[in-house]
Amino acid sequence: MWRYIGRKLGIYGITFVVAVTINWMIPRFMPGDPVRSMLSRASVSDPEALERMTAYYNEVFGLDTPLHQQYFAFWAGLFRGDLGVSVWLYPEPVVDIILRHVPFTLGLLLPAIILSWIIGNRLGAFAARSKVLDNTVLPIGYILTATPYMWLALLLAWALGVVGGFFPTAGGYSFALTPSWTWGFFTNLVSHWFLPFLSMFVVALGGWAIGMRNMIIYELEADYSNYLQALGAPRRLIRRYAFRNAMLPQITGLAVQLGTIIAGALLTEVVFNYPGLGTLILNSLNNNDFFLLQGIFLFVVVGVLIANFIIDIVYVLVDPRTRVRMTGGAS
Amino acid sequence: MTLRVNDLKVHYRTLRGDVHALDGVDFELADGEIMGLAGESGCGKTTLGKSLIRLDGRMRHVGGTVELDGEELPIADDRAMVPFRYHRVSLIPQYAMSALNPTRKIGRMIDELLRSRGVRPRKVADELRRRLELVGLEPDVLGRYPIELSGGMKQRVVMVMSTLLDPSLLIADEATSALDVSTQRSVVESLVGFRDRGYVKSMIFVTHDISLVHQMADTVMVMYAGRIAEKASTRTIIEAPRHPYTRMLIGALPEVGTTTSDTRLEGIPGTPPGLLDPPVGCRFRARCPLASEECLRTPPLTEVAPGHRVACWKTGA
Amino acid sequence: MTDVPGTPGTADPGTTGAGGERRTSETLYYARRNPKLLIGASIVLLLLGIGLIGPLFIDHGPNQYIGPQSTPPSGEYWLGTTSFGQDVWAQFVHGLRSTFLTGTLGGGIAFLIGTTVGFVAGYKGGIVDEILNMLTNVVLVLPGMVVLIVAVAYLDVRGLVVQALFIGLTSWPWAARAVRSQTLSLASRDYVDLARLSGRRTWRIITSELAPNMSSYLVMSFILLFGGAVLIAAGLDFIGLGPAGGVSLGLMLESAVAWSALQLGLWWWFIPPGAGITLLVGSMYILNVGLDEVFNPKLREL
Amino acid sequence: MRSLRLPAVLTAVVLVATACTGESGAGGSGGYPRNETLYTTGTAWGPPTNWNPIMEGNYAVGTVGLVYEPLFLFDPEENDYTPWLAESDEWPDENTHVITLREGIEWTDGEPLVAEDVVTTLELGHFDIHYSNIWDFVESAEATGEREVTVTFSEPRPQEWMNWVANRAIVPEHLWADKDQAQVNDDPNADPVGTGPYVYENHADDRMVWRRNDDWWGTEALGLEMSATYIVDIVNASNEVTMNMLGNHEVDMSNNFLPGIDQVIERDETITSYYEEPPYMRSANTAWLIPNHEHEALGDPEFRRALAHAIDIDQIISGPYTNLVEAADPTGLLQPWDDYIDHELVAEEGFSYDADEAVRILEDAGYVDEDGDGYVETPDGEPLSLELAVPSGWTDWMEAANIIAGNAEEVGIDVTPAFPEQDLLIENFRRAEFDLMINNDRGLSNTPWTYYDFIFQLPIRDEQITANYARYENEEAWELTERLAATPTDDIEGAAEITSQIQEIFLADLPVIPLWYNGLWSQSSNRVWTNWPSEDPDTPDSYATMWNNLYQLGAIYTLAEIEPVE
Amino acid sequence: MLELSHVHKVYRVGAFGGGRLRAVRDVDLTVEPGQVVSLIGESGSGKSTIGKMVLGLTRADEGRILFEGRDVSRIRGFAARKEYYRHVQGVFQDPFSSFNPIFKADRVFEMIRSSYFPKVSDADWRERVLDAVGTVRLDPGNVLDKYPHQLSGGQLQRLLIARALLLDIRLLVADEIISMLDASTRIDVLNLLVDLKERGLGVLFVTHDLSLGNYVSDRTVILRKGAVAEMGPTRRVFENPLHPYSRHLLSCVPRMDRTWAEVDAERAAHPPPEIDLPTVAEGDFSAPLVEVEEGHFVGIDQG
Repeated sequence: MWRYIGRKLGIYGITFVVAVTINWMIPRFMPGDPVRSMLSRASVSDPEALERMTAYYNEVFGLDTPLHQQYFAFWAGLFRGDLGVSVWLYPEPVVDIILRHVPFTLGLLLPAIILSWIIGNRLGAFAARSKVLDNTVLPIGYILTATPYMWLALLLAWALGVVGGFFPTAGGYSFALTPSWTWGFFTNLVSHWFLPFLSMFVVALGGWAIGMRNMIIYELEADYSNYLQALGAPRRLIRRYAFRNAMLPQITGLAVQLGTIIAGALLTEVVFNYPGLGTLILNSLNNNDFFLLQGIFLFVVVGVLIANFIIDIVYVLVDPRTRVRMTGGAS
Repeated sequence: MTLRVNDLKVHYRTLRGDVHALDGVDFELADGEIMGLAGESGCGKTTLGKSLIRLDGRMRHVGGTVELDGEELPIADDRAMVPFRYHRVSLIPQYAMSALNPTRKIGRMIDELLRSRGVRPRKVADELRRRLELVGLEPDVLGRYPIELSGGMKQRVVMVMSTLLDPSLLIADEATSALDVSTQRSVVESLVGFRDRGYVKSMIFVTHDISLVHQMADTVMVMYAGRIAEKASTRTIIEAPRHPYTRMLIGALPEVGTTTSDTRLEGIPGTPPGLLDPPVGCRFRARCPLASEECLRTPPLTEVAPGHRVACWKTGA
Repeated sequence: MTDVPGTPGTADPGTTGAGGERRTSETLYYARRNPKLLIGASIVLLLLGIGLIGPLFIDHGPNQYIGPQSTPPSGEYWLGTTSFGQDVWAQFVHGLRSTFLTGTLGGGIAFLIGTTVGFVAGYKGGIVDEILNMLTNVVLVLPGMVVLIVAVAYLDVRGLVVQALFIGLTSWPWAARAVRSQTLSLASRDYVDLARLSGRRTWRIITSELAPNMSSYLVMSFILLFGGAVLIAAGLDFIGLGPAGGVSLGLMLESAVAWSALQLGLWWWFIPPGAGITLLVGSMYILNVGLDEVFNPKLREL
Repeated sequence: MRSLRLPAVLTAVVLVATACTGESGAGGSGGYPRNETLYTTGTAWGPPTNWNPIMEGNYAVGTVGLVYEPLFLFDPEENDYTPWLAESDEWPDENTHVITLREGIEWTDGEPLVAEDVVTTLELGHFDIHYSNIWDFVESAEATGEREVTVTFSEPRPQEWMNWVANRAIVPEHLWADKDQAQVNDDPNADPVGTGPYVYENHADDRMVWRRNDDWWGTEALGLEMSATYIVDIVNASNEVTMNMLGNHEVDMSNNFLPGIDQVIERDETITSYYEEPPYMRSANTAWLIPNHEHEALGDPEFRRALAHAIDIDQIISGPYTNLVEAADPTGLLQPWDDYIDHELVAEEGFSYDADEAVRILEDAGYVDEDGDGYVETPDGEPLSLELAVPSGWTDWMEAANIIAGNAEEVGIDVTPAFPEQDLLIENFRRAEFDLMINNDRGLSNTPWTYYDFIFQLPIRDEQITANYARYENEEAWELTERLAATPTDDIEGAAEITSQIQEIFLADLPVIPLWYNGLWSQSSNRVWTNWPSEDPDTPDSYATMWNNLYQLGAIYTLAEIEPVE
Repeated sequence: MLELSHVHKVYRVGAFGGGRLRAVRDVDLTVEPGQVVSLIGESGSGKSTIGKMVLGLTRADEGRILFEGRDVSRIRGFAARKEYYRHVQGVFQDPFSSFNPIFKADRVFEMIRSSYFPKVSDADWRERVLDAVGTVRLDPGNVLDKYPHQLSGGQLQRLLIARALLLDIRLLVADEIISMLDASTRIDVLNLLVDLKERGLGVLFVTHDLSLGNYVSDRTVILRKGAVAEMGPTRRVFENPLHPYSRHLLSCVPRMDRTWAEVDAERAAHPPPEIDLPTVAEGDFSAPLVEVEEGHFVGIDQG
């Protein structure tokens, strides 16, 4: 068990190192002089800001020192929690800005992922019950997964927001409110959250439903299903077993799909101007704030790694097979 | 008489037409009888086993009847068969190693199965433990997952599980083929023990290994190309087989002790006919050294001696 | 479980040992009768045809102002015009073409990397496998879109090929995983050992023994990668990281949104690009299910 | 069905939550009352981070105008200065300006506004800040009375000086006098103390909220009462989000360029703009086509004239702009400066779209297509191909660039549109690394001098940071521009004489080519607030655009003139 | 000809290679030309691993495998390996898995040709193939130009033997080659091995079936948990099993001539003599053999 966790942590550690390295490499190995183009693109008018940024750059880039030293300097900055200062929102530190936006993205992502996963799985299992259901749920599921996140988001914003007027179409909460622990603020938050959530949820839902449908068909053909059928066990019991067993690969699927869903969240946020990381990415792009951009990148990577790790642990807890294999059981 | 099978015909649907997997099978199984069912691959022995408990999606009941304890089994009607399954007819599948739900503890799976079949698990709990001990398993296997057991242990769990409701008929389909020799022996002996203790009334033991049949079966039925070739008591089959196929089959078996330096055994030339469009007459004709004109007609399954039935024109010879 | 003689498909020796001519004809038999495959394939082919041939029948560039502004679909402008008077149909047709190109290129690159890594890892095993597997896991965990955004943001020139290249470089891992596990199971087949005993080199064993046996699987992987690449590209285009001055369905969507097509009710401007992507990718997925059912008897049962 | 129970429950929860929220969203629950709150957008391009009026370009829009106020406003319609913090002013001689402050003005911390405040504000210019250059011609500033400031000049530049007076906000001496350079330049001034009609209430990444200062001096002194208790200025989102919010009346006024808004204005009675029909908007600045005079052909006035004739500006206006903007006058001056335009001269020397004329000019000047590739070569026979750069992502300009390239192609000039990142473009044009570009860096102000300074400024440096990006060298024009700067602000006739001479040079040489007037984008919803400025004589005439520096041009009046809907 | 000495093979097992499984433990054995050696064991005895190691498909972790004096596990490089396969070939358990299902069965001949005899003319090659097919007693008309699924398991296995015969083969590793065949055909394939032996080939016959091993082989090696339990001339091993494991195995084999009960009774009546088995210390992975009678060895007791 510990060995397994250790090994997983090792892989994630390496991934983190790779991510940081990519982050470090991109500005260095892209054509052009990064410092000059970054600073000039940032159109920093304030000489003080320019100086601070140049100082920071010189420290993290240290382009006159040997590459390996530059690399370690980059890490050193990272461990101090120093991701630089935002160019766009000068003089705020990048970390502060990101932390302010993270709750919105998480608030969108977590429910969308978890609910779409649970409901998608149930839907998929439901679809596998009959040919008619299968032939309706399946194509719909495929169309849904094939829908570009932003397009669905646009259509929903248009239909339910602009035309229908049921939901607000932009922002994280009403412009009339200040965050507070009141019911009014909460419902307002929910009403702003709902459309972006819905569009992510719907697209992700299709994928899970399809995955579950395919898994469960394999499980229903498995030997234990046949055996139980031969012993006259009711469909219900067999289906329950198959569902549970088909859930397990879906947990791994969750880890694999994470990247795609995050991409979807970013696009969806942009459409709804939702104040999460996606909008922040777009803003940092538009303002050529590369510190911010790279900071967000690292944050997302760390988030994904943590999520993966949680999924791994959950998987171990849920699947007796891996658990047994890890505690070194018989056979 | 536990089981009476009359002219049973079961076809397999395939793209190119129906495969006549069982083409008129007639036999009876006495109370307490263990019948070995032997033959080459594709002879229909597994199909016969499945037909008696659950036809799979591609199988179609074409004709004939099956009676169990004097009651007709509605084998073509999947739903109507349900009450018979497990309670009256049970199965040890050839895939016993993977027959257990990998994510359920064994005890729980058994409980859930029992409950779904209308049996209160508590009522049979003691019996379950007793039988597990009988096959050499600690009762604590019930608290374990299948992956924690070895192949032989899983096999025995399935054996106990399948027979827990004392069925009249147990079908053991290649139940020991995947096991090592030593495990195979103890499993087979346990099966015989189950019959002796009355846990199962009668048993059909499907196998390709005639020497194994010899160790445990009371009678042997040899099938060839969807039909019965010969059925007799085990001793008769081993010592005085009448059908040329049976004879050649037994003759091709090397024994511990036979070596090439002593004798060179011979196989049976040729391959079994396809059953999509089976040949007329005796189906063994093409490979039979004794074949003649007469064999162009289908030989009936005739009783040449009490309890010894053969389908061959040449039995007299 | 199948190492017992006389067990599988007992009644019909013909269906055991799949292979050769009959398998091909059987596959065709099911293929011709699989509605998912047929519908999926015909939509994909139709779209491909439009993308390939369509532009030849349009004598103006997709971004040219050729007609009246903001007109709904008509006989002359099949999908209407944008608010500048560009022919939406012309944009759609050219966009489809470049969407296919992105998909093929991006999916193709990912496919090449993924299958190579998968084959080598699965076949070679040992330390090679460990390393490649770790590499795969690392890239798999990295959120591709975000990597792409960061990388593309630094690019001075944003072309379709570069975009496809980057997409390819980030989206291969799951394909590598899938191919690896397939290879692992195939590599234990005796004919692979036999090929080695026949003095075959590794790459020839991979290309002529392993790959042909999982061709259906490879085709399906490619389709999924294609779809993925199209969706990612559309996303990048949408947030303004698309190829500069190009035409693609994603860029169409971006410009429709930027020019308030939704608010102004110019549905003929924002529906076609989104629907085109959805239809293309969706029908590819459905085609994939069809293929799966054709190649995989277990799924046919239902 | 059991398996679908969960989704059903969740749907119900959301529906209930939504129902509670209701459509207004804001209702009750401690939010800003809708009918007392003005929602605006279109000014801020990023989260508010700073309220330091000295940090030009960084402070939250409204910091100057709503919180900090200038001495005078400039009224472009009347071409006149309106006393604001000042009560009156006087020019005893051309080198002395005496300004008297109003009585009874208080800073929001209760301190009175005094002459020292103005002096301190001016003296901050000794630090390295954006108006340090006034000390080039200001000699001294002294408090000659409690509310009297006397400024003396080393060199009279009244137009430039009044630009400062009518733009720069006064900061309180008692809080700012002790600040050092770093504090002045770097302090976000999170608790701004001003004199203005609004005070800081609150902010978040996507909004800036101002609250009315009920003790504002102007209520009494000017009879102006600010209508909205709160102003929520929403940080710019994308066009379609803004459009949606406007359509839903979630914002009352948008100062964005919204493509297709003309259709909305036509269709939706509750959405209005200044004009009822094209161009709907007033003009804010001129978009110029700027050629790089260091380029061989572009340095040739004839070639530029040909280019000017080749551009079919109507195509741009009716295309990407859907008639939301107007074609620029050949002089490029905005409508409020009509007095400074020599219309006779324009009628004679001005240019307009005429492709044939363009071809003729080209031919006469020796630009012909000898090699038959469809494009003209230089008189030396060198192939000629130009790149027209506009910032990436500025979609309207990108489309315009495409059109211009197409127009140029029709007369045989090879122009390729290019879309570099904005900052890259800036970096490049400062160093003369471009062929053609579109630029609108200068806008409406109190004097056309700002425009001519932009066009003719000399000398040419290695980097042209703020003016004369074209690198046009004409001593005579620059000298005239400097004379314009020295003309007293009330001598309009004298100024017009100078501008007429400038325009003669301009139209002959066309150092830059005026294209169209960018709109002073403003579209308002009449659902909650009404009486928005429009051409209708019954409505106010002030600007309904809250961009930086527009408060000082009178936009502040709009906030007092709008009325809540009953 | 083939000599294994102190060969070990350890696999990593478990979810992350945490455990160690000693699949082959200190195995010594030899195969001489014209000799069939049976390698008998239950599942997990390491018998197939030994076969694979001899064929160079798996590398031995310790010990040497000498073929005609050269160490197989030290063969490096593609050319050397190819040369090795000219003399040593294998046939595997599952005939259907040995043929690539999408190609015709005689492709296995073509592969030999393209690798080893690229210069041989078509006619000459056909001659050789027909010859080899004849040797394995197949009718060329029935088996050539067919897909694998069109042939029976017995035919396929014989084709594979024919394939090996095309080379200058000296040692054949027959890994469970008949366990998937029907009783009616397996004996014919088995007889072929005897034919090969008579041609002077060495055959390493891997099987789990004692009666089959007994039938064809000259020497028998009984493996248990990777180590040799008993080894000697076939007749001696079967008539006078010395290792308790061999005795147990033999008592469990289903026989036609007597039932298990009879076997047990017989054993009870004539208990075999106790043999002193070699022992090793805990943690010592060697597996010494003791020669009880000439050429007849017993190995360690593993419980």
